[in-house]
Amino acid sequence: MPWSLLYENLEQTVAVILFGIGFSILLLQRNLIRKIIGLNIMDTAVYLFLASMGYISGRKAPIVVDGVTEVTAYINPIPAGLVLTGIVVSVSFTAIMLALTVRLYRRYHTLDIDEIAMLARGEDA
Amino acid sequence: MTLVHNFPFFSILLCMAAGIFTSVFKARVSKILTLMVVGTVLVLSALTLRLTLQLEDAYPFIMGHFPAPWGNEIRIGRLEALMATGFSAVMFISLIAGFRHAESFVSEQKFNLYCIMVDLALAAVLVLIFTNDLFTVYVFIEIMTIASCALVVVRQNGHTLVAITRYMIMHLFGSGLLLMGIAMLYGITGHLLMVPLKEAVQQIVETGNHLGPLTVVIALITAGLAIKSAMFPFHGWAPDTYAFAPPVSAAILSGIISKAYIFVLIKFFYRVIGLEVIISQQITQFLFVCGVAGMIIGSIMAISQRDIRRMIAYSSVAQIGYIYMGLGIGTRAGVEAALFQMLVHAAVKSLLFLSTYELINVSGDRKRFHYLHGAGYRNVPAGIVFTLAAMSMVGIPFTGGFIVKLNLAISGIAIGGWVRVMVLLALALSTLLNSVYFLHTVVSIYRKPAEDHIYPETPKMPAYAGVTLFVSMLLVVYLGIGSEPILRVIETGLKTFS
Amino acid sequence: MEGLLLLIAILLPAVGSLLVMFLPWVNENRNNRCIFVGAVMVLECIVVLLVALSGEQTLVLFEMTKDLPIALRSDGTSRVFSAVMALMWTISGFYSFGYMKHEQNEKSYYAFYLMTLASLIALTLSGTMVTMYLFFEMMTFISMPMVLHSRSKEAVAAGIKYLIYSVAGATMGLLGIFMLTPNISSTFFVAGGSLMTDQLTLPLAAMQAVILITLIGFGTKAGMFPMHGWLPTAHPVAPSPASAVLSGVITKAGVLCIFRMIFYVVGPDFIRGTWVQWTLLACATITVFMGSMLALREKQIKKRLAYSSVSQVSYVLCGVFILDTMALEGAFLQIVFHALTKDALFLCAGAIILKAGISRVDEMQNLGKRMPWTMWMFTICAISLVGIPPLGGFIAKWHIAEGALTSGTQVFSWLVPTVLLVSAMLTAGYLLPPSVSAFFGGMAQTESPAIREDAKDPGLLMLVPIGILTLAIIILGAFPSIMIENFDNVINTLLKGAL
Amino acid sequence: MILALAVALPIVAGALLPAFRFEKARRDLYMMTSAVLASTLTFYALIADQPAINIISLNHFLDITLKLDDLGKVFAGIIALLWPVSLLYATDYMKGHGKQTSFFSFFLMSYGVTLGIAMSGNLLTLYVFYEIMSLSTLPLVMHGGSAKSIKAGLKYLYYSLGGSAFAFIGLVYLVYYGGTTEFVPGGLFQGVSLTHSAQLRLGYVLCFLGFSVKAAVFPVHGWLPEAAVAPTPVTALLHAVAVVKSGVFAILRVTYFSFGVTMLRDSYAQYVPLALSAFTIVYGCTMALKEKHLKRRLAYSTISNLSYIIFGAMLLTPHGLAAGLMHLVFHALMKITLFLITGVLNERAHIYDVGEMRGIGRQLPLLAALFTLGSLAMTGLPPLIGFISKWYLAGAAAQVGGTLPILGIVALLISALLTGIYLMVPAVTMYTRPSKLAAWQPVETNFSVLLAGLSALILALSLYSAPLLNFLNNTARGAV
Repeated sequence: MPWSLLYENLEQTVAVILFGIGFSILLLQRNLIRKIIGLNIMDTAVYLFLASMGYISGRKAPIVVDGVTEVTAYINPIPAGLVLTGIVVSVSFTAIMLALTVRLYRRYHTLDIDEIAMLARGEDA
Repeated sequence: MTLVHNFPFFSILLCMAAGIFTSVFKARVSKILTLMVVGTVLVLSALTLRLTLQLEDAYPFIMGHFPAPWGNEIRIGRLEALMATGFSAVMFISLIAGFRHAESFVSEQKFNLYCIMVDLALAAVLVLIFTNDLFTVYVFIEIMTIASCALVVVRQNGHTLVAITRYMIMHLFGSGLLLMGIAMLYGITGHLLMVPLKEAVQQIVETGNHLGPLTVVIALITAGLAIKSAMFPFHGWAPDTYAFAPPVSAAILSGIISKAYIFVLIKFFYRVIGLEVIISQQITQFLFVCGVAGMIIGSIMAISQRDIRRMIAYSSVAQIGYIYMGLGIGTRAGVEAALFQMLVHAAVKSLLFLSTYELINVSGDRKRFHYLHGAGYRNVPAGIVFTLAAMSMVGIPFTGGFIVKLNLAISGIAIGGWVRVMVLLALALSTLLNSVYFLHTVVSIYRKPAEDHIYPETPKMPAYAGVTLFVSMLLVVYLGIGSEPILRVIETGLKTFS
Repeated sequence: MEGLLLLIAILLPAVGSLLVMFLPWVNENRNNRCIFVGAVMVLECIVVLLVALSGEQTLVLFEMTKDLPIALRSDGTSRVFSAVMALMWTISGFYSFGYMKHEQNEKSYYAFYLMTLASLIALTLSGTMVTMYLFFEMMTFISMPMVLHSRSKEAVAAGIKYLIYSVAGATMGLLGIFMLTPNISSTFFVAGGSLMTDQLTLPLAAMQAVILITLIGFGTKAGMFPMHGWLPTAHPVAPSPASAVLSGVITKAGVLCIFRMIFYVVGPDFIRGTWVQWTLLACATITVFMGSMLALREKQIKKRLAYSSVSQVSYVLCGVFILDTMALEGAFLQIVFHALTKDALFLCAGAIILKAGISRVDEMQNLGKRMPWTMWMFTICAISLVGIPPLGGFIAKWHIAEGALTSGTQVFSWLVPTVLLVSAMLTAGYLLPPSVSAFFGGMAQTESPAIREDAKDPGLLMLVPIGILTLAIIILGAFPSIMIENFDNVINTLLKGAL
Repeated sequence: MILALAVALPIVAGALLPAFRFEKARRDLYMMTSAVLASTLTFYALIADQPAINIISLNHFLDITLKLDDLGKVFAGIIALLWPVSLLYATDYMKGHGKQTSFFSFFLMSYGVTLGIAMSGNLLTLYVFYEIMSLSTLPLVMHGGSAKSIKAGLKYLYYSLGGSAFAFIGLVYLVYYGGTTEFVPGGLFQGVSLTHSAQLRLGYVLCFLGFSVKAAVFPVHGWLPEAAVAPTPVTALLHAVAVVKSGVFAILRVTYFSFGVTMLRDSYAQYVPLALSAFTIVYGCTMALKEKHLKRRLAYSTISNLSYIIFGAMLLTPHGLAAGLMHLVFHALMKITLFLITGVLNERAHIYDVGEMRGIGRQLPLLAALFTLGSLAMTGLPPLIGFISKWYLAGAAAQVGGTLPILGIVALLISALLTGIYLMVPAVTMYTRPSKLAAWQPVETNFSVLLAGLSALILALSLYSAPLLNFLNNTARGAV
């Protein structure tokens, strides 16, 4: 694969790198907050990827109505919609995760997921 | 277009609307409302099924004003209608028999919130069954994930919290993969609706352009859905989540929601990529191996459990393995068997979770096997239901499990070669292992309890719960005896599924 | 009805046995019982002699299945054997009346004594292999209680050993029956054999091996090496009259079965000159020699006699396996004389054990003075057994040796006579010293201290039977030709193919 | 209809038993009535041929069908004869045991299920009843409730279900290649030029191994001796006759009526079963010899004897099958008698080990005599029935010839010898002086009458078995 492909599709490249970073944080970090941050980075990477896919240079956003007569003048709204939805989803997920984290911290006074699992094992199921 | 044509759309709307309204109701009202909604969805789905059986082919239902490829539409065929009917039936049964257990975990004021989540989960399941659009798929998968998270986490318990954290992490990861896959697919085809997508994919395959990215797409989406449906070896989150969730939630999660993901996967295979492409990409072989491994290892793990709920949860991993093995066989017959197993397992697993909880209940809320001795006598209906469900798991004739095994075996034997050997051996071994842990449990609940175990008096199981359990037991038996028409629906439905 | 006599010969003692067991008149009073048993046995002798004197008769008892008849037939061989057995049995039976006074459980003893007789007679009269196998097994089971009679731990162990060996032997025999059945042309015994040698279902070598195993199996009852181990354990634990018949008569049942298999099923030609014959001869000669050696080392009287039986019965087998007219005559003679002699010897031993209270040969010094009659008869029998002319034993052995020398059985034609000779010396070595020490005191001048104070000759009830036997030895030894003629008739039919 | 009734009657009667809450006398009457009624129906069906009856269709190629052909008649006849007898025995035997209602409920149900196996018209039906039998007899094995019996029960269960999992593979092979599971004399594949015979043979061997679990063939026999902890009526009837012979019966069915002899003959699909059964014959006897516990000894003896039947059947000739069937019938009679006597000894004299049997001959002369008779018959003393079947087995094997059949004959003989030892030695010790006086309880006349009846039947068959043998021969000829 020629290197030129990488910088010609700069957004995609960055997205993939970001995804990798987020992914590794999610998997490797034991701290719950960091995991959540990793998750967010990962999501962001996906949105970047999507947005860059959906953008066609020279076209307009589909909300501009003035003087547009043809469908081809717009960029496709779907990727943008997907990104927007994704952001909403990610926000809500983050919220839930943080809420869970608060719960867990109140209960076990640590954020280390392995430690928590260990402590929980001692409890009655 | 008759009224019935609109029913799937109605039922989706009904669930979502009910979700919204329930937020202002009191616990009791919201409970009744939810039951009514689910019941109505069941009836509507059954009517839809009847309609689709009269129709030759599936019909699209356009939501909004734009036709494809811009607008959003759902597709209603026999298979979809069957799944919707089956899942809503299982949900209805689970709710009737198990709602009262959820009450013990959720405070009175917040119970309506629980009901919202149930409504949303059902809505998401229905949408995933009917949708024709990958975008919608993504959105509702997320909704389903959140809803099911909430269903589990109503139980305020260290174990549950830890389990749900794991669950969330794995599911978010899976969502990420899925979204990435959808994005890339859009990147190489420019579509998100399934019908044009398939044409585009066929073009890609024919021209050979972008074949590499297509493989990545398939891998990403398959992996994402596999994680979410707890396929071995991505099952790590599942046992704890199922085991420590309230019984209704466990029944819904394990019985219905995990199946919805798999149904999406089947849809993706058939309606987006095309089975031939999938097979040529050797994804099916990967699924097959994972399925077989899951059947065996899930069962072995289940044997080593001391907590009955974890045992049943691990058995879910094994049963999901059956489904993936069916998919992995890669023939239409294999997928048919897998689809049938989805229905059977949905029915049986929810029965198992519910009856187990009744048994635990009469054993002083203790879950270890040796405390469960004699539970079958303390709650006779639950004991009988559990026994029958266990038999279905083992695959005793006259239960659904037998037909599943039979169809899987026949579809495996038709392949020949090592697949045949693997399928037959895996089935035999899995039967043996299943009998080891399930029938061991059955024996346990009918054993004489130890002298020093004192079982506190517990309120009797209400009659309606017993009746419901019995009815669903009949359902399992029906799946074993009257499987022919159902399989026929699956077969014809799958034919029109591309 | 033809063959009714055969049935009577079997049913008479069988019914008698049941009556002994269950009829109150018989089993409550000792005298009544003795009279009854005696009467049954005498009657039985008469019936058997009638059978022996009348011509060949056949009786199909019933058919288990259409190709499995249970049938009786009185041919030459069975007439000889049945007559010998019935007579021996009766004589020992009379002796028991005296002897068993001192033992417990007389009732069951007599019942099984008669029952065993029934099974023996049935065995001799068997007309087919399966019938023979049936009565062979039955004889084992029915004679068990006689071995077990004292119910002591030792007796039980011996009984079980007896059982195991016998069943094992019978099983080996059964193998032959199984494998031979498809290959024979007649279910019934046919003199000269009915093996269809040209269309065997088995390879020749396998067939020969099967036959060898079969014969060794039946040889168990005859105490033939390598299945001889039970005999010295089982015979001595039984009451003396029982061990007399076990040793003198029942061992002949084994001989009979071997006889039947060789001459009536397989045919002597099939094994003549083959490795089967050599192996069998080797076994028999080894047994002859080994039995004598073991007897020499044994100090217990009854055990010594039992080992002697091992040796002596194999004389018969030597005679049979040589497959020659002369040797067969010898074998028949040996059957008769050994039965007489060994019977008498055991009965004497019983008398000694009972009256003098000793059971070892080295305690018999000067016993001759206390029990002259017993010891005299013991000595005569011993001489006959050793084979000193003109007594019966000599004639039998002479015939066997002569047959062997002229038979052309390679190395065995001189080995057999040699071993017989050596064995005769050994026999002299183990049987004569007791007599000598009994009459001449051996080393000691005084009576052995082990002899009971009141040792004396037993009563007439015991002496007369011994006397009859001794007399028979002397008379038959003097005039063997009466028997030889009869035997020749039988033998000629058996060997007609060869000669 | 008669067939369906005969199967359903005991099942329904058994299932309803707990609902009635009878007192003992009425319960016994109820059970005996239903059992005898079912037997009567079965006997009627034996005499007057009944049409096949289709109970239910699982799908277009799998039906649950009841049909009584000659082979089925053999098995159904034994079952219908022995079940009421054992039930009668059990009513007395279980006196003083706990949980009688559940025991008898399952005992009756098992009757119907076993009849179902005998009357199966196709492999699926057989498989269904076979599985149900595993489950319905499980509570009977575990009836004692002790940890030991639970363990034995679970072992039984795992073995059985594992076995049927493999039998299931055979079923699938049949469905796939044959299109149906119907039992057809001569098999489904006769007259068809087979391109799949290699696969089919594999399927057959797996199926054989599966069914051989219940038939207790060597590597998968382990459950049977353990299961001897069950109450004696169960051990006697189920583990000497019904359950184990169902395994054998199933093997006969798949061999002769599904896969067919032509395909199996002279291939590893014949040799493997032959070798296994020949080995089991010797192995079972050897283990029996080692075993001191009387019931376990008899259980090992059963293992050996079941393989006689399989050995005969796997010769794949009419003679072999006929001989196997004879042993099927005869062994059932002999073994049940021995077990039932043992049960009386266990219950009334608390004698469990072979070594404790001294002196029975005096205390219970009748039982001792019957035990001796049974032992003699088992040993194969002519003209008793044990000899007849062995005779024909050996004859059939000799007729086939070849290494394995001949080895089989040797195995038969070794087994006959060992049987002679492990059964005759106890029989002999019964007549010796007791070492200690056991605490005897009186033995009910019922027992004696029953056992004497069974023994009389053995004797009668020994003396006159021609019609039965003819029937079995015809059956065998029809099947090949």
